[in-house]
Amino acid sequence: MMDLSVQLPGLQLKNPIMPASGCFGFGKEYSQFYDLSKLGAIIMKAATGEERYGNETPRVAETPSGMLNAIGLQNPGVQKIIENEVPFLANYDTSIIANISGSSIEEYQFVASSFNQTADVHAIELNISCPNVKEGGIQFGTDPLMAARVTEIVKSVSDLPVYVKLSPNVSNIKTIAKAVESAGADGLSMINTLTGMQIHLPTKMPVLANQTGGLSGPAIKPIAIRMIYEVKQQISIPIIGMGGISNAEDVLEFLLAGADAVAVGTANFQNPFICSEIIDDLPTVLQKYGFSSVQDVASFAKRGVTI
Amino acid sequence: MMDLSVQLPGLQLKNPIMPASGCFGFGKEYSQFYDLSKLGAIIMKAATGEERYGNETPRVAETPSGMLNAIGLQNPGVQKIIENEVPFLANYDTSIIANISGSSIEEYQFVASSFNQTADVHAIELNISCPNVKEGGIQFGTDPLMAARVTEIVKSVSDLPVYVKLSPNVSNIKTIAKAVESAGADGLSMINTLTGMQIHLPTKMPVLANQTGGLSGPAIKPIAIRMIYEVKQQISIPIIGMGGISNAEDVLEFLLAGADAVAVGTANFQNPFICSEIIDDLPTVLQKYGFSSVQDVASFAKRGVTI
Amino acid sequence: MIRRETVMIKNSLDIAADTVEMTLHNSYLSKNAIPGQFLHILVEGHTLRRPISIADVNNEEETITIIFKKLGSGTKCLSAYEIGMTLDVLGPNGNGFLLESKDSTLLLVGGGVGVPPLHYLGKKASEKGVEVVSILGFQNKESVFYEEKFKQFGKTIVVTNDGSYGERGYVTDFVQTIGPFDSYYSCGPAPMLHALTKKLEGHRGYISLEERMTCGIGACFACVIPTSDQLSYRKICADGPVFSAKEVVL
Amino acid sequence: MIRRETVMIKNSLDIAADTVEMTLHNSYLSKNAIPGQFLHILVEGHTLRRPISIADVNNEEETITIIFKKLGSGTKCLSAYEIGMTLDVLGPNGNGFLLESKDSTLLLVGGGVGVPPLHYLGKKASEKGVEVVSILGFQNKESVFYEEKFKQFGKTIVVTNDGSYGERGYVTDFVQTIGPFDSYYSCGPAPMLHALTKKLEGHRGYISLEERMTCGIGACFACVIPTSDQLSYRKICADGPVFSAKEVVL
Ligand SMILES: Cc1cc2nc3c(=O)[nH]c(=O)nc-3n(C[C@H](O)[C@H](O)[C@H](O)COP(=O)(O)OP(=O)(O)OC[C@H]3O[C@@H](n4cnc5c(N)ncnc54)[C@H](O)[C@@H]3O)c2cc1C
Ligand SMILES: Cc1cc2nc3c(=O)[nH]c(=O)nc-3n(C[C@H](O)[C@H](O)[C@H](O)COP(=O)(O)OP(=O)(O)OC[C@H]3O[C@@H](n4cnc5c(N)ncnc54)[C@H](O)[C@@H]3O)c2cc1C
Ligand SMILES: Cc1cc2nc3c(=O)[nH]c(=O)nc-3n(C[C@H](O)[C@H](O)[C@H](O)COP(=O)(O)O)c2cc1C
Ligand SMILES: Cc1cc2nc3c(=O)[nH]c(=O)nc-3n(C[C@H](O)[C@H](O)[C@H](O)COP(=O)(O)O)c2cc1C
Ligand code: FES
Ligand code: FES
Repeated sequence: MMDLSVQLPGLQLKNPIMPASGCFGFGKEYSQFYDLSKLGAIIMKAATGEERYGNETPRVAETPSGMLNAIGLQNPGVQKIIENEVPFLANYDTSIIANISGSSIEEYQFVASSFNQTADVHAIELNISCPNVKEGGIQFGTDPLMAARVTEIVKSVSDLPVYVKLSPNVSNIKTIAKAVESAGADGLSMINTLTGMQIHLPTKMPVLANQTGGLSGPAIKPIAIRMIYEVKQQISIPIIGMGGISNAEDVLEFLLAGADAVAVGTANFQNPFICSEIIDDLPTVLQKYGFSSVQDVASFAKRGVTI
Repeated sequence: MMDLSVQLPGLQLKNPIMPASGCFGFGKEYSQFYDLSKLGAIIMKAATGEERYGNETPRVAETPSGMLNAIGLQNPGVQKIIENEVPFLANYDTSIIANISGSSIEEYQFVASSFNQTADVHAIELNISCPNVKEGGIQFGTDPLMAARVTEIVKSVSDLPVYVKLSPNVSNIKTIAKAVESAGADGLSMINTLTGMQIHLPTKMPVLANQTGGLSGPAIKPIAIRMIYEVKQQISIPIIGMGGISNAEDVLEFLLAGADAVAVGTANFQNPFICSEIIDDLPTVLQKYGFSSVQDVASFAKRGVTI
Repeated sequence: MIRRETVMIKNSLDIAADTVEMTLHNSYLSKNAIPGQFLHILVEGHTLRRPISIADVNNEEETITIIFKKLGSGTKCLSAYEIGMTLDVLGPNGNGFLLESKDSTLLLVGGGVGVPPLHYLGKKASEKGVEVVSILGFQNKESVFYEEKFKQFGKTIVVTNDGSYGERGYVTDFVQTIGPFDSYYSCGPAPMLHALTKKLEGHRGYISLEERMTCGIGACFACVIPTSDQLSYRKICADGPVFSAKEVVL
Repeated sequence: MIRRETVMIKNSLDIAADTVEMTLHNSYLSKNAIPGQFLHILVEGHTLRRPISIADVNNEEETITIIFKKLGSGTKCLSAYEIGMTLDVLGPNGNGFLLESKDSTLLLVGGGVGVPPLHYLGKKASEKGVEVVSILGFQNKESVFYEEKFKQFGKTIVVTNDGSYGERGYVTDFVQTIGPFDSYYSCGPAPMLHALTKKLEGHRGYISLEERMTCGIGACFACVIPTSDQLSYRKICADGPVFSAKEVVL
C-alpha cells in the first residue's frame, strides 16, 4: 500500500485529502455515505462567536464549471459547535480543523480561544477572506497589515497551529502570504472563493439575494494553481491547497504546484463520495506519474523542478 | 427590425457586438466566414511600438469552461498594422478600435500618437492590464496612480476617444476605474484575463512556456459581471463589457450588469461565426425578456432596477 | 437512507407543453421512496444536481416516475437523455408527506410542476381508502397534465390562469367550493402557497417548498427558511421539502 | 476554403492500442481536402477544438477518415461518440503536403499518430504512379496500425521502439537502408522530426508539425514557430502544418 501520509504542524494526516470548510457541514450528513475515518482531516464549517442566520435565499447559483454561494457564514455559534458537533466528529479517526470567522478582531479572538480549550480540535483555519468580514471598511484578507494583525492576535490566544485562509481577490497574494507568515501563521490555506455575480434574466436582478457571492469549482482551479505556485516560492510554511479539485489528477496538480495537502469543496455537492473516491484513486495516479508516495511528490516539488 | 444601435464616444455602433482584442487577429481570417460589416466594431489585436515575437510555445491551454493564453503581445508593430491591417478593415462598414500596449509610458505614447494620425481608426482601447506591462516592477493595471498616469498621457496625444481596459487581478477594481475616469478616460473596457496556471502532469511542468497565462472564457463570466456591476455604480463613462460571453443571453446579462456594449473573445475559437450568430439572435432574446431595443436595456439598467 | 444510485431511463414522454414524464428503473429507490421526497439528479455538464420530486412509484416494475418542466439549461439537458441511458441520482431525499392517520378526506392543491409530488401522495391515500379531492392549477390548456390520473382518486377541478381549459382563475378561487376536508396538502409556486395557506388558515395543512439547492442533504445551508417564530430555521432539503403550513415563513 | 461543416460518423473502430479510426461523411470536405490538411473538431464540453489530420478520403462515399490516439480528455470524449452522431468541424485547415511534380520516388517517415496524414499522401502519390517507400515507427506491437495499407503503396518498414513487432529501434535507424529517393515527407513527434531532418540534411524534405492550437485558422498567434533565419515566424495552423524541412526551427 502506498504511503499517502503527510506531516503538517499539528496534523498527522494519513492522506492529504480533506473536505473544505462549508462544503461538508460538520460531517454528519456525509457520514451516511462513507466512514469519515478515511479522511486525512475534516475542516468544519465556519464558526463565529454567536449563532448567525446568514444571508437571505437564494444563496447559490450555478455557473459554467462552478457555482456562486453567499451562505453568509450561517452557523450555530462556537459554543454549540463545540458542544454538539465536535464530539460527533471526535468519534472518527481523523484530524479536526476548526474554521473560524468573525466581524471584529475581538470576535476572532473569542472564537479562537474557545476552540483552544477543546481537546479534539487539532488546528485552526483562520478565515480572513470572507466578504462579510470587515473592520473599518477594509477586509482583513485584502490588506497585509490587517491580515497580519488578526493572525498575530489569534496566534496569541491559541496553542493550536493556525492556518490562515487567503482570499484570491487581491492584486498581490504574495504580499499577504508573507505578511501572515511573519505574523506567525503555521500554514496557509488557499484559495477561498472569487467574488462573482450572476444576473437572472427573467427578473433582471442578481440571482443571489446578497447580490454577489463566492465563485468556486473547477472554473477557478487555474487561479488557485497560479497563486499557490507563486506563494510557495516566497514562504516556508506549508500550504493546504484548494479550488476546483474534483479528482486525483487535480490533487497531484496541486501538490506539484506547491500544496502540501488539499481540500475538496464544491465537488462534494456533485458527488458526496468524492473525497473517499479521490483517496482510493490517488495511489494509482501518483504511480502513473512516477511517484511512490505523497512525500515523494513534495520532495520533487521542493527540489524546484516545477518551482 | 429591432434597433440594436448604441452611441458611445467616437463610436456609432449598429449593434453592441464586437470581437475582443487578440481573439480575432486583424479580421482577415474571420472575413472568410462572414461579412465583417455586420459587426458593431472590431477591436484589433494589441499593437506595440515595434514588432514583438511574443512568448515561447506552448502559449495556450484548455481549462474547465475556459482557457489560458500567454501569447505575449505578438504583433507586427504599430506601423505595419497601420500600413497592412487597418486598410483591409477599412473596407468594411464597421468601427475600428485599436488596442494599444507597451512596456513604458513612452511606448504607449508613441503607439497612441501613431494611431491618432490614422483616418480609419475610431477609438483606442488602452490595455493597461497585460502582465508584461510593468514600470518600476508595478503593473500599470493594478496601481491606481500608474493607471491614471498612463491614461492621462495617452489622452494628451490622442484626439480619439480612449477606452481603458482594466485588469481583474486587483483587490479593488472600483478604485482603478475611478482613477482612470478622473484621468480623462472616455470609457472602460473590462475585463481582461485573470492570471492562472496549469501544470502538465506528464512533464510536471507548467503547460505554458511562460508558466502563467490569462484565464478567459465562460469560467470568468461571474467575475466580469460582478466587476462591471460594481464599477457602473461609481462612474459615469460607458463600459465595453467582456469575459466569457458566448451567446445572446450572456450579452443581455452584461447589458443588465451595466455594460453599454460587449466584446466576445474566446468564443470565436470554438465557433468562428459566434459574433454574427449573436447579432442574429439578440433581437429575439431582447424581446423575450421584454426589451424593444438595446437602448431600452440601457435605460432599464440606468433606472437602477438592477443597479 | 439516501443513496447514490444509477437509474435507467425506461421511458421519456412529452406530456404537456415543455413538460416531460420520465420513468426510471431502480430497485432501491422504488422500494424506499415515499410521496413528497425527491431525487437529486446529476445532469451532464452541470455543477449542481437538480432536485425533482417523485411523481409515482411502480413497485412491480421497480420504477419511479418524475415529471419536470424544461425551464433552464439543466432540465433542457435532462429532457434530451434518451431511453436506455442512465442517470446518477441521489435519493430518496427529504422527509416526504406524512398522512394523518385519522383523515378521511384530503384536499390536494397543486400548481404547475407542484402537481407531480401530489400525484404519488393521492395514489397512496386513495389506496388506503381516503377520499381525495384535487384542485390542479396550470397556466393554460397546453400545460395541463395528469387530470385523468387525479380523477381516479376522486373529484378533480382543473383551473387554468387564462381559462383555456377547465375553470378560469387561480386554485385559491376554488378551495371554498370544496366540501369539508381534514387536511390539505399543497405544492406549487411560492405566491400560490402564500395565498393558499392564508386562505386556509384554520385548517391543518402541509406544503412542499422549493429553493435553490446545492448538497440536497442538509450539509451546506443553501436552502434554509426561517421558522414562523423567526427564531430558528429549517433546511428545505433535509427537514423538508414538506412542512406543516404553520411551521415556516413563506 | 475553410468551412464549418457538420459531419456524420459512419464508422468508428479501434485499430490499435488506444487508437481509433473514424469515418466521417461530408461532401464538401471529401471534395476539397488534400493530404496533410486537418480538421479542427469540436468535442462536447471542451473549450478548444482538437486538430486531427485527414488520414484518408473516399470520393465515392464522400467520406473522410481520421485516426487519433486517446490521450487526454478531448480525444477520450471524441472516441465515445457513436456511429450516427454528428460532429461540428472546421476544415479543411492548413496547407497540406504538395507533391513535387518531378518526383519518382518518395520516402514517407511517420511516427505514431504522425502516420495518418502520410497515409492519404501515400495513396495520392501512388495513384500518380510515384514509387512510395514508408518507414513507420510505433511504440510497440499493440500500437501498430495501417501496415497493410502502406504496403499497397510500396516497400514498408515497421519499426517499434521495443522490438515487439517489425524492426527494433527508431525510424531514423532505417532511413539509410532505403535506396535513393527524391523527397521525404514526415510527420511525428518533435524529437523524431528533429533527428530525421538532421540525418537527411542534404535531402529535400517536408515535415508536418504539431502545436497547441486555439483558432486553427491563423488569427490568434497561439501556434507560431520561428523561421530558420530566426527573423520571422510561421503559424503552424495556417502557414503549415507542413513546412519545408529547412524553413523552420525545430
Ligand atoms: C424539492 C424540490 C422538488 C422539485 N420538484 C420538481 C418537479 O417535480 N418537477 C419540476 O419540474 N421541477 C421541480 N422542482 C424545481 C426544479 O428543481 C427546477 O425547475 C430545476 O432545478 C431548474 O433547473 P434548470 O437547470 O432547468 O434551471 P436553471 O435556471 O438553469 O438552474 C440554475 C440553478 O438554479 C436552480 N433552480 C432553478 N429554479 C429552481 C427551482 N424552482 N427550485 C429549485 N432550484 C431551482 C437549479 O437547480 C440550478 O441549480 C423541484 C424543486 C425542489 C427544490
Ligand atoms: C495539425 C495537427 C494534426 C494532428 N493530427 C493528429 C492525428 O491525426 N491523430 C492524432 O491522434 N493526433 C493528432 N494531432 C494531435 C492531437 O491534436 C492531440 O493529440 C489532441 O489535441 C490532444 O487532445 P486531448 O484532449 O486528448 O489532450 P489534452 O491534453 O486534454 O488537451 C489539452 C489541450 O492541449 C492540446 N494538445 C494536447 N496535445 C497536443 C498535441 N500533440 N498537438 C496539438 N495540441 C495538443 C489539445 O488540443 C487541447 O487544446 C494533431 C495535431 C495537430 C496540431
Ligand atoms: C457553499 C460553500 C460554503 C463555503 N463556506 C465556507 C466557510 O464557511 N468558510 C471558509 O473558509 N470557506 C468556505 N467556502 C470556501 C471553500 O472552503 C473553498 O475555499 C472554496 O470553495 C474553493 O474550493 P472548491 O472550488 O473546491 O469549492 C465555502 C464554499 C462553498 C461552495
Ligand atoms: C488568445 C487571446 C489573446 C488575447 N490578446 C489580447 C490583446 O492582445 N489585448 C488585450 O487587451 N486583450 C487580449 N485578450 C483578452 C481578451 O480581449 C478579453 O479581454 C478576455 O479574453 C476576456 O474575454 P473572453 O472571455 O470573451 O475571451 C486576449 C485573450 C485571448 C484568449
Ligand atoms: S441544499 Fe445543502 S442544506 Fe439544503
Ligand atoms: S491556432 Fe490560432 S494562429 Fe494558429
